[in-house]
Amino acid sequence: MTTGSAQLTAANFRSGINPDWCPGCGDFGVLNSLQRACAELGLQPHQILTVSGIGCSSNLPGYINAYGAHTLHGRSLAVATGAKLANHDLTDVATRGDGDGYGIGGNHFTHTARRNIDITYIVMNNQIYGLTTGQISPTSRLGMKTKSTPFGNVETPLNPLTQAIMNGATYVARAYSGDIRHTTALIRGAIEHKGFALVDVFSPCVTFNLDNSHDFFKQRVSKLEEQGHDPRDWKAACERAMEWGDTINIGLFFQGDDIETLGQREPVLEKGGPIAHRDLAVTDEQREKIVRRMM
Amino acid sequence: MTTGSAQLTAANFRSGINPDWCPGCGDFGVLNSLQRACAELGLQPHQILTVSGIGCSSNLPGYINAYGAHTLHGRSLAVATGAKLANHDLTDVATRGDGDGYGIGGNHFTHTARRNIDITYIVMNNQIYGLTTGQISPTSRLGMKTKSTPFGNVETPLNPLTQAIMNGATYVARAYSGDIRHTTALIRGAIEHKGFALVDVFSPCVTFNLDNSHDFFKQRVSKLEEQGHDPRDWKAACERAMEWGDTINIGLFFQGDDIETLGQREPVLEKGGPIAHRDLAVTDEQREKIVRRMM
Amino acid sequence: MAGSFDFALAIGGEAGQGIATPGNILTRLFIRRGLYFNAYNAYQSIVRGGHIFLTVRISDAPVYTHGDKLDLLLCLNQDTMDRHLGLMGEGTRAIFNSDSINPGNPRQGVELCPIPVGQVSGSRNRLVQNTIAVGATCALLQLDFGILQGSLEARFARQGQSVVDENVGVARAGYEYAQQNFTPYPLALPETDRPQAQWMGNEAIAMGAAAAGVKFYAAYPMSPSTGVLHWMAQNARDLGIMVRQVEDEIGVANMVMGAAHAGARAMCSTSGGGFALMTEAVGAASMMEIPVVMVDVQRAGPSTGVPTKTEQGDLWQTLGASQGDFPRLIVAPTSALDAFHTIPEMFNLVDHYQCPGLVLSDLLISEGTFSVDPDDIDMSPEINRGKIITEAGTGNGYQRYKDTEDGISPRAIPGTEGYVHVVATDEHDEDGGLISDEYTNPYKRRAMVEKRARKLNDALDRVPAPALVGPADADVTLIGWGSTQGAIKEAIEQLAADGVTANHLQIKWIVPFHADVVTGIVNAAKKPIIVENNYSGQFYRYLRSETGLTIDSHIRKYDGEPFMPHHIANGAREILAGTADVFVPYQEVNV
Amino acid sequence: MAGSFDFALAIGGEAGQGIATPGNILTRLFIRRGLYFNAYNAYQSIVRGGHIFLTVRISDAPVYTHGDKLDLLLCLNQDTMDRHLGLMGEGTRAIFNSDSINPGNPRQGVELCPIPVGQVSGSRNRLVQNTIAVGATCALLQLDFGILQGSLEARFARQGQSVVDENVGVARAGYEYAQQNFTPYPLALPETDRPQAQWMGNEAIAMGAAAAGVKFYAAYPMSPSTGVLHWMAQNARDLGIMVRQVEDEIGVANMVMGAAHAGARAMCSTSGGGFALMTEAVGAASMMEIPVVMVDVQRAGPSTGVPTKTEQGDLWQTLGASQGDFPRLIVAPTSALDAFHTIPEMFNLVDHYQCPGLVLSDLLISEGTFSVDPDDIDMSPEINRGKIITEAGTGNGYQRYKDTEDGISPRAIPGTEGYVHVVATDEHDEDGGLISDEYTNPYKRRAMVEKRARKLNDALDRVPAPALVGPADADVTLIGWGSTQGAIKEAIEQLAADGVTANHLQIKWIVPFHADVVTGIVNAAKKPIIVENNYSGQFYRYLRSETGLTIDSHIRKYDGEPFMPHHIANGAREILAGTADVFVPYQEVNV
Ligand SMILES: Cc1ncc(C[n+]2csc(CCOP(=O)(O)OP(=O)(O)O)c2C)c(N)n1
Ligand SMILES: Cc1ncc(C[n+]2csc(CCOP(=O)(O)OP(=O)(O)O)c2C)c(N)n1
Ligand code: SF4
Ligand code: SF4
Ligand SMILES: [Mg+2]
Ligand SMILES: [Mg+2]
Repeated sequence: MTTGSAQLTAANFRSGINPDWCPGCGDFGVLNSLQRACAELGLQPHQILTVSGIGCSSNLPGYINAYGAHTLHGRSLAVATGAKLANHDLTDVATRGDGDGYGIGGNHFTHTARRNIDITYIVMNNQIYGLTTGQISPTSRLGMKTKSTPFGNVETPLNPLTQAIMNGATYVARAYSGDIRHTTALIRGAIEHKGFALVDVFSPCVTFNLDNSHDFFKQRVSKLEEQGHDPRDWKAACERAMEWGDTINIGLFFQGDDIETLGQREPVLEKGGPIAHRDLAVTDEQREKIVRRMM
Repeated sequence: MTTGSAQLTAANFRSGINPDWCPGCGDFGVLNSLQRACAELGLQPHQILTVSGIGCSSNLPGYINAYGAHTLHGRSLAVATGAKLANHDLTDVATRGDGDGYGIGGNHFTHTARRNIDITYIVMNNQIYGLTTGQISPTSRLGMKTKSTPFGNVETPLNPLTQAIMNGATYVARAYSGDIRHTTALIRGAIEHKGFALVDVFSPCVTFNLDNSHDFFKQRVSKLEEQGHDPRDWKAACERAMEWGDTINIGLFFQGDDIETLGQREPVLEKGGPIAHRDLAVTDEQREKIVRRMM
Repeated sequence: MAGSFDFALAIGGEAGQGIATPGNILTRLFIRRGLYFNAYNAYQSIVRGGHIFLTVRISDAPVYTHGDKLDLLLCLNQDTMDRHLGLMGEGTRAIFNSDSINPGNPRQGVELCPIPVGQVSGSRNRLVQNTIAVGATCALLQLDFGILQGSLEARFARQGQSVVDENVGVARAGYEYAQQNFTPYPLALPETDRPQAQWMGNEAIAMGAAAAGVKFYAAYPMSPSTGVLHWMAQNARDLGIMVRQVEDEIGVANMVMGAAHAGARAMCSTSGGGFALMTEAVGAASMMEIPVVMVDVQRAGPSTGVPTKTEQGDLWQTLGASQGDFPRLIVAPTSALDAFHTIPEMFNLVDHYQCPGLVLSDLLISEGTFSVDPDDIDMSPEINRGKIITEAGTGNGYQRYKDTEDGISPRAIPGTEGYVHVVATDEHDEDGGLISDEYTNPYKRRAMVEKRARKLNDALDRVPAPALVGPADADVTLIGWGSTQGAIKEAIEQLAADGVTANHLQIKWIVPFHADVVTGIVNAAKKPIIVENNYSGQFYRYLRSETGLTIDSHIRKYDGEPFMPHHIANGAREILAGTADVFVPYQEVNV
Repeated sequence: MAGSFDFALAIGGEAGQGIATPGNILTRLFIRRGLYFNAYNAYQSIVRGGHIFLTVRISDAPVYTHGDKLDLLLCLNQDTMDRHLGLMGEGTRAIFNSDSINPGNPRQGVELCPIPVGQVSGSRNRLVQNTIAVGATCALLQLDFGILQGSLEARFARQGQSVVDENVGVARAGYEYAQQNFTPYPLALPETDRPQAQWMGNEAIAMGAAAAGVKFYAAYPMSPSTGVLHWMAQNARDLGIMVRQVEDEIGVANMVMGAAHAGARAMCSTSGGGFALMTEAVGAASMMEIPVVMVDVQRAGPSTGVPTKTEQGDLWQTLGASQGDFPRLIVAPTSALDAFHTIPEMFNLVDHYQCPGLVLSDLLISEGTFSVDPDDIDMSPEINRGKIITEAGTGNGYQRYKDTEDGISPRAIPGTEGYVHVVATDEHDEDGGLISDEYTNPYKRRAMVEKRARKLNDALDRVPAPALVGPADADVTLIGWGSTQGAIKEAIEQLAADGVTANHLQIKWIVPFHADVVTGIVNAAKKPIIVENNYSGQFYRYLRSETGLTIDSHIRKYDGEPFMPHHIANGAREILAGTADVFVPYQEVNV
């Protein structure tokens, strides 16, 4: 993944723009971790494409020195898939929020996971709709009071990790953005992993979700790496992902190896390089074959 | 669920219209089973609302003597949810195909399941897009040759059962439409169950899916009920749902009890009967309260 | 403006500085005094920082826009001072915290009102400047302090006596400092004998729905429509309304269709991008003949666009929503109060015609805050559910899609004994049976297309024709649609002061459209000018498609900000002078 | 029709009876002989049963429609006989299996050709009647049996000699039985020296895309557009095209946008309901300035409608796709061959203008089968990718959305060293930075709206103006758009035979629209009549919105079936006679 160019530092991955997130927003930690992971992997900015939807978190592509696409709410995985298939040399990172990714974008999540396409999927999960100033998200806890649920949420939150595992994602991790070193390692692992990699990051919204604050997580998160969890065991992974109480697990829950990616299975990518850069002309021979079948 | 009216037979649930499915289509068995289940439960036609999307299978509401809505491709769960919340006295059965339900309708599946709304969800899973004359569906096997994959499908199929379990469905079953008695029992159980109930039915498309034929299933299906499976054990349920080979399990994989339905959690439904039949007028007292807050 | 008092103040600062609170304290105080107001909040899609600029215009007569000029500027940060001071004119004041804000050079006649907040309040809390500013404002308006004190007590009562005391104390300090150091305005704040209420446009829409008997409301949050969801959620239990936040707008629209099919009056609201996702359901509702109301609160597009800015850019999206030809109704209310009344009207129409009704609001209406006369809040409008069957019967020969003379077929609600039937998005026969799947029959197909279309034959009789307001022989005729009503009205007053007579045609009903009435008015007009808050003249293009009228003069705006009355008056003057055909005003205030 | 030979045969039966095979054997045989044909298949959204009716019209000169009349009816079931025999006229023949079909009473001059299939073939297989019928058809057309034998050998070769022998034997039996028992047609099947090829419209579209250099194609199956996906999937490997069937149309459109952004020429196709789901992406592509081509193959709507029937009902859906104002191109090809040529043209335009291009096909074009001259299949059209940057550079001062004079900003492809940037659906500044989230700036906003709109300023120069065909002073001017081209052309020939002169204006480019040219032509016309295959006059309403023209005479059809030439000729006659303003022909054949 490295080129001949000079090794860059995390600072080289800062864009000129200052994030307009609220002071203390968890998303700063995610941005920081992603920048570090890119630097550690020896990537160059032009080799990376970040694709986001719409939301506070989805503003991330504007803040990292890399190609970026700030697309429609809920659609970043579809756009990222198209881009990755058109140019599989790109390091393709979809970055977005929980509403964007698990709410409106849920169907793309399911199907992108089962295709096991080589995309890193970072979801800044603050269990709230931040940009729209505080309504429940699909990961908001039961009973949570928000502007759209002033008397408490009555819908059971979904569990993105068990979903991802069952959908066929081959790298499923959870991080807490307050722990940048750990988050960096998980993101780095996700980018290195060949296949669809989810990193769900607790990234507290300090303005609209006072239930799931930095303090809340700091007191609870516990690293799977320190618990001897085997990420090859999907059942254990699901069990650990379901634990939610005084201890909330973070780390690499599941990793499936030796599962072909969509790119590897797709014969059109076998040779000829990225399709985006192939010669557009139809050869006489190709034309001949087509027309013959029509006669 | 019974009324004072006379007990009906399955034949009473036939509409005047002859199904235009291909002879041998698996959907006949599903229709038949649903009609029987309704009769066994002592339901009256007007108490039932079947809601479908678009597809061969989705033509079902036209063939059963019950209220029916043949809605948009992929949207039947959303329509069914609206109808159920507007009139929770209705027996609400969403009936559709695998493309409709797990492909384009996948996001509604995820979110309807986690809400645990009291809907019976019957998916006629023929692992193909029938009505559009044979393209892969999200449940088509790897390598399957169809009109859209003439060289073989390269996308891993999804597993609706493990998905449903992880999404929060509280009744998850699989049937084979060639076994009407068994299918009837599972559908009956689903209607009786309070909460979101999936019955995924292998319902062979005899015209476009020659891989997964009646013979294919007849040789392989094995009933969980005969294997001592405990449907309260979600891990075992997932394991049994993942088995796919010489033996393919059918039956009730998972049932979660004592989980409140959306209707039970939603205070607006606590009293006053179906909202569709409530008085529309705003009382002076209600108006007073609203206007006071504005001053 | 017929009032004797016309005063505008603005509060500027950044997101997170709590601008809403002083704004709210002041507007409450004004309406209790029986004053009218119109407030527009210019803000950004960012939760902290950026620039927020709340303009509140007050009068003792109804006010239709936030106006053209400011009398008082409350600067909560340096940025506000830098952006806006230069636009303040003779006789105005600017209040600011001199501890942290540097005034720069005001124009002649602007009185700077620096308050050393730290010293005056004895506090380092950065929010006290807001309360100080409120106190100072009241002093400048020669308002008795006791009135402000009463307001503060009411507002902070829930937070305990010490909070009340602190706020009253700080406000008093600001009040007294201003009395001692600054010149009060020459006109004191008047009072009328009718206390007003206040609402935001989105609340008016939600209340209109509640009044119409909506029992099912669903939404996916999207600015600037989310306020409807918030009101609904807040009031759901009291009013027995089922309110749902759904996974996406497709789910929203289809859920609403399901609820409507099951017999509830059902509504949803969104903005343009969400509406794009709902369009397939618009066609489905029309084909299945299910009455639903969908509100599109327009914001500046295209695509995600400028989520916190206004535009009238979705007209063609509603006209072109979904494939094929089918009946739909479209209305663009002209104010918050009009929106409140329009929702029940629309429900009666969609229940009558059994088709979808689309309501075009925009950020200007929906997120504006306005005074409203409590007597205008009629929560018991006429309700007419059309041909609906909910009583058990034999249903002998019942056909859901009976090909009746007026195209309207009695609608049995699922659950009703004796009327079992199927509704379908496929073409169907009178029974609801699918003709495309059973056999394909061009005669039945044609009959069903005509049946559905025929339903709207008499629709024009059921919606009021737009009327020309003002002298018939005016120099110019200003034609607007939807939310531009207030700005055009005031522009006409400004033109009159200038000796230019103008009359006014405001269009509200888009479908059905009173083409003949409009054609008559335009043909009689000396100089028709179309005013719209978009780039391409979406209304003009629609008007022309319905009437063939060619109109050469246009005033358009598409920079995200709404029209101020003088933009339109200037445009009319330039067009009359022959210096412009399409006039696009420059937005003077970098809000 | 300038040809000396004009013959139409139809094969009718039910789904599952294998009608496609005899149809295909015959059309292959015709094109090898250098004949032209045009085939329309009337079918239903049902996999077995129902009624399928394939009409094949053959000539030694190009044929533009499936025509008005039948010379030969091949009945594969009783239903076909019952539906169609009554419409057969003097000099025609009807072939049927007398073992199972009862002819009823034909009109005077119709020769019934009953074949006792069981006895003739010596087989009970229900499919042999198809082959017998093909043999009999060749006999009636006085075709040498050897030619049919050659065709059958080629077709069944892959299935082994015994299958070949069986088919040849059965066909011969039918051939000989017909020779002995029925009267051959007076005109023998002609032959030209240029063998033709054949394609369906969807294949023409797919091939146009391949020729344009499309390297990414995605779709979700939807009739009548699915044929494009099938062709693409079949040819993906040979041509190095990435073809994906996606989970839904939203995914399709966004994937295509992603691939286009990454530098590939990318396309998708769908029908109206799928397009409704794609509309949000249309606005996004325009805002991000990503070139994509989306094909909407129209079918009879609204909503699910009649999936296997045709209509020109989605024009306003494309005009109103997505919220806000933004540049988009819209074209409606007039035939399969035209569609083939249009796709590469559209790609050059969208690459040039960096915006979405929408192509309106319909079932008539897309699922029709047509002969095509192999020489017309130019797979090497000009390719112009516009201002695109793919070479590494320093990118000094590079701005993705530079506010250039023509509005077009050089587009660097992700992966290119030195040009790192962000594209956004939010409003943005020249750098792609989000103005709405950083600070809200009405001047930048206005500038960007104008920059994007300005791109299309010279678009009219890049698409041909529509031209009037026929005598300038004709009695009537028939104006059509898109797929009605062939039917109008033939209607004009029929009118001429009647002494009515008509000229023809066919519109292909919708946006940009040559309003001045069209206005000139319409104003000069004696009796302009607009012909469209929909209920509400979608094109007329658009024409009027662009030109203000009022046209009183219309021929419309919305029963699911396409126009036959005589429908239009009849309409013109009635309109000229003053007996109709809006003429809606009756579909005589209950297909
Ligand atoms: C189609 C559509 N619907 C709704 C919106 C409005 N919207 C913008 S961001 C957002 C949700 C933000 O929540 P999340 O994705 O969790 O991101 P966060 O702001 O919390 O980081 C919504 C609903 C939109 N832009 N587009
Ligand atoms: C928005 C939209 N996209 C596509 C279609 C076309 N379509 C109709 S049925 C169908 C799939 C049918 O497959 P499935 O749901 O598995 O049902 P089956 O016919 O196999 O029973 C599709 C893609 C449609 N009607 N609407
Ligand atoms: S609102 Fe919440 S998610 Fe958005 S920037 Fe602020 S803290 Fe972060
Ligand atoms: S095509 Fe397949 S799914 Fe459809 S009716 Fe025939 S057998 Fe059943
Ligand atoms: Mg969030
Ligand atoms: Mg299927």
